Amino acid sequence: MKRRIPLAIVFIFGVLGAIPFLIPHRIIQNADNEFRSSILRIIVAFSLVLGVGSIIRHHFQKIRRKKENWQYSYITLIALVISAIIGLFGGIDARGMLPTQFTVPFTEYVFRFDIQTLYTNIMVPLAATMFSLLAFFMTSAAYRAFRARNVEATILLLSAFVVMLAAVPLVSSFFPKLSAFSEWILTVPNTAAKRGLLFGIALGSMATSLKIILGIERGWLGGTS
Amino acid sequence: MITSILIVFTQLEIFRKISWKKNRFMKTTFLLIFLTGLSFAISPPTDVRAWDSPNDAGGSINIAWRISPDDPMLDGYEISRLAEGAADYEPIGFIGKTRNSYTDEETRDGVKYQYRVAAVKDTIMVYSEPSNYVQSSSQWFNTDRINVLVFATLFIFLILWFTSRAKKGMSLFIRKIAGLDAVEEAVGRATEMGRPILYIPGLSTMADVATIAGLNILGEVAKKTAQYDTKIIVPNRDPIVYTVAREVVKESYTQVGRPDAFNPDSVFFVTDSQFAFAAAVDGIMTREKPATNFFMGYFWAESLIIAETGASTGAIQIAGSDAVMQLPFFITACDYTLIGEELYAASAYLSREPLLLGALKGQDYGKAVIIGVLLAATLLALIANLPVLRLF
Amino acid sequence: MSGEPWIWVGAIFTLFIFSFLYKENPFYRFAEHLFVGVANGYMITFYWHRILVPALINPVSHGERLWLIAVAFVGALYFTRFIPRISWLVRIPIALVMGYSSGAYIPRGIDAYIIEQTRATVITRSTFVNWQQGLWALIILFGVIATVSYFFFSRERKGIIKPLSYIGIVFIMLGFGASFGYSVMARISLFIGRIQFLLRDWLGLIH
Amino acid sequence: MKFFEALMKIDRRILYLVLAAVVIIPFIFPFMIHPKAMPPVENLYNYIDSIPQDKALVISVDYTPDTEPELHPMTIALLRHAFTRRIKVGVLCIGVLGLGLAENALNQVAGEFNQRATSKADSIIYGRDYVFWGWQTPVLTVILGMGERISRVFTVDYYNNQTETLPMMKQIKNYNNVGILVSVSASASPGWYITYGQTSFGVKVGIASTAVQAADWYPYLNSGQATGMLSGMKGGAEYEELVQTNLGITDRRRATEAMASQTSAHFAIIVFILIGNIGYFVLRRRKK
Repeated sequence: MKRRIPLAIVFIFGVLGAIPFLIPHRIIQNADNEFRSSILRIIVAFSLVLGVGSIIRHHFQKIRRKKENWQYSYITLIALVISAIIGLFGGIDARGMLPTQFTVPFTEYVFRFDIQTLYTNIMVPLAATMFSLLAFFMTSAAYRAFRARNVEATILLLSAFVVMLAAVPLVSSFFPKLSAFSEWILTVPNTAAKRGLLFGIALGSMATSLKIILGIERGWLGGTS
Repeated sequence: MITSILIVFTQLEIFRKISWKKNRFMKTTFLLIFLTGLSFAISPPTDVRAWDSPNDAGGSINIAWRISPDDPMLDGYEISRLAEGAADYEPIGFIGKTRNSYTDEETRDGVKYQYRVAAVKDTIMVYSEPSNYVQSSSQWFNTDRINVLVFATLFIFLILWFTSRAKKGMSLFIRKIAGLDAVEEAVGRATEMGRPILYIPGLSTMADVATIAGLNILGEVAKKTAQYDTKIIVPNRDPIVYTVAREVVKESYTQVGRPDAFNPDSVFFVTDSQFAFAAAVDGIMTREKPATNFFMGYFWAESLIIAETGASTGAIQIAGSDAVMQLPFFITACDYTLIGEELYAASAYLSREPLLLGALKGQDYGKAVIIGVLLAATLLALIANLPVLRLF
Repeated sequence: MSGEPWIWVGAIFTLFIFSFLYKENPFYRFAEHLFVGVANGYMITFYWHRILVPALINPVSHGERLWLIAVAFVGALYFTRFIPRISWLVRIPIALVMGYSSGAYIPRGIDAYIIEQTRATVITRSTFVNWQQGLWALIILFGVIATVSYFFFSRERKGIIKPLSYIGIVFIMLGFGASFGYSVMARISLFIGRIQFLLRDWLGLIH
Repeated sequence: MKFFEALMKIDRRILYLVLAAVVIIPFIFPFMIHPKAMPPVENLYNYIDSIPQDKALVISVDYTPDTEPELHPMTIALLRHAFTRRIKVGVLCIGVLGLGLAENALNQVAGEFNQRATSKADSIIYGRDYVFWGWQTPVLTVILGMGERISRVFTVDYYNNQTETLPMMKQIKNYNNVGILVSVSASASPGWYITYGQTSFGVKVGIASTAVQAADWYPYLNSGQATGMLSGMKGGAEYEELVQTNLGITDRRRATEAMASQTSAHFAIIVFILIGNIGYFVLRRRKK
């Protein structure tokens, strides 16, 4: 029973998902639209519970079991609660019940802490800087790891050189031939290779979707028990 | 057409001679004649026809006509509609010149409509003959998408056919994957040098096909390390993948008859943060100095850090991933790389698991179909010049 | 030098993350954990204000579409994930969403990835509008067939498949080289963006 | 041979300092580079330029702060182009973490135009010239829903106004009123718009992608499913160049500004790869 019901649901809704593309009739289209805009949207909204819930549980367990760096879990939980309160009650454009700004006494500076300010001044710098580290890792990997160790890697590095040089605006304005060659590599061999890979990936993901609907692939069942 | 231009030209000449101030009445009457004269010059669009828009949910009718011979002079065309039982035509749309079709999307299904198109120049409108009667309706099957239905049924058949054969235990041939010889040789090297092997089953979750493939290959590698009594280190980023990985390694050790040699601490959970995990793995690589590193599964940008440190410690590195974005780094930083589907094929080849074998064979034949269609369509198009593209 | 305190907060966090380059340290860990907290708080805000309120709470509170309550009940089954005894119930909403998404993907995936891409690779006489266009189209057709044959596992690599798959790997390497060359620019520009923030918005050295 | 040994053993942190220096120096001695637009960038520019008055440009802001430096200048350039040409603009986000960036971009560009505006006619007014629909989920509901009726997917916009009541929405009902939908993305969202939006409703899709993914979108350019593409910061700089030369917009161009550092950083990376490989081959030959 614990397996048969989910597998039946996944099959029924799998068929319901595919039909509207082939049947344009108004009845089917209206039903599909209604399903998507109300039922699917609400259920997916609740799925946030899974995401946020598992993060909260993960950090709680880390604190309870005093795993390594458990003190930092407090920061995540406190930050989550505070930003959720500011967002939920302060409102998206700071028009909610909770006041999200105050003027510093003796000055006319207004200190705002609404959700958009938190986003722009905490999330953007942290996330952007986290990813900008990659420039450094790229630099040291270029020096220590990127070797023409076999024929394939050699072809890859040669093609990369041409595209890398042409990606530099200074070079492409002095050597239009080079940027034309780089554009050729991108529009002809690269298109052929990526299209060939695309066929493989598309067939693979379709086979996986098919196996899920037909109940052959049951990994997603086991993973949640 | 030429006669109308001559008429217009002579009228202009006369008009110019009468100076405006002297005789206002004469001028205005002449202007009127002049303008109506123009209307004779415009001929209306012809052959107006209308039909229910195909493959739709109803409520729309297509109208087409042959543009008026005086088209370059026109401002455009106005389309008007006469509903069944309505008093008169009501204008429903205006469209620029040179255009010869329009779609009326506000029709009610089951009501008969008739259309006519007017050539418009400033205030002059010349109507065409009315079109045929037409009703809009919605269709139960979209005939444009038959090709999708054909390929879908074919593909479903292929997958089901091969999966059922695999389940019945019939042997499905898969060629040996070149990368797997490299695995054999790499484990042997680590044993000779008496140094550990590092195996990372990707950073993704159990729902990811690449993680499942990574764990299958981990099972095989663990069997070899059990036989040669080589130390194996398996750091994980996902708690669930960690528990499954430990079971896989334990199972491999017992299968080879060496359950006592299995050290539970060899498989461990590090952290779920992407870069902290990479930093921790770097620490292990520099401390333990493994002779061979395996990266089998799905990776993100942190693959750069891991592969780079591994290369600098001089270890042999074998990677396998379907993360297309990270493959270029693996290819240049590792000794051997399983590209995309080779990872799935390797895990199917090693595990002989019917589910993986069936799907892989089905996809292989899907590829054969695509290549076949490509070649056939191109040959037909080039040699017999058939309008092949309408098939797609 | 910027007087806005929030710009200082952003700059300090930027330096915290850059400290990871020296070695993994408490500042980096603090910044990373803070980010996970604020990001989830931000998501909760929008899921509530822009989805649950307009799609569920407003209609139901006005007494319309009361069947939405049943839908909300199915959605609430996600909570059972954390209640051991009945945690299998979470499979029902997952099955619904996963089933519908898989079903919606298959026909459209076939249309967009298989049929459209095949149509674009087929060569007709009109492709030879000029010799260059025709030649490139021929190379693309040949390259696609070679790449696909590299990933063909049902036959030993003998006969025609052997040379074909070798040429296939050459195409694949050219393709990966192109991606690799471009990705260097991508990673660098992320770092340049942060330098622009530090030098202009924070220190005001450049304008 | 000592030299080669030392050459191969440069510490990682020295390389980091070299990269930092190589990026910062061009900011102290800035030299402006005007990149020539490549065909995919020009195609997108020309297509957007030709959008008729009764159609809108839709920008899907599908990136997160992670790739803000690379993609944000593109959103800004697209908005400047549309507002100068008085093309109606609709902005939405597939991912919730893109909302803040979309709002910052709209406030910035609308502010630039309204500062210069003299009358109500040539200023940028919310609801008339542009609408910020905000975010909805899941992807299927958004992309397929916009084919039927946009105001049914986004019943309320980002600022909680009823979408139906906004003047622009009387004219922009669904994809039939969309000239082109440009997905500014660091993920696979352009592919979703092609797979779901284009197959079912035939909407034109333009791509503005990070350089990491740009090469993977070329098959869609070749097949005509994508109508032009901006790739990476260089693509952004090229579009800024077109916007400035054709429309005379002279506001700050973040992407072009970075081209100098981009140039020097690329040379540094190429030199490192060369050194690495030379050292590798010398040592390998000596080992044989």
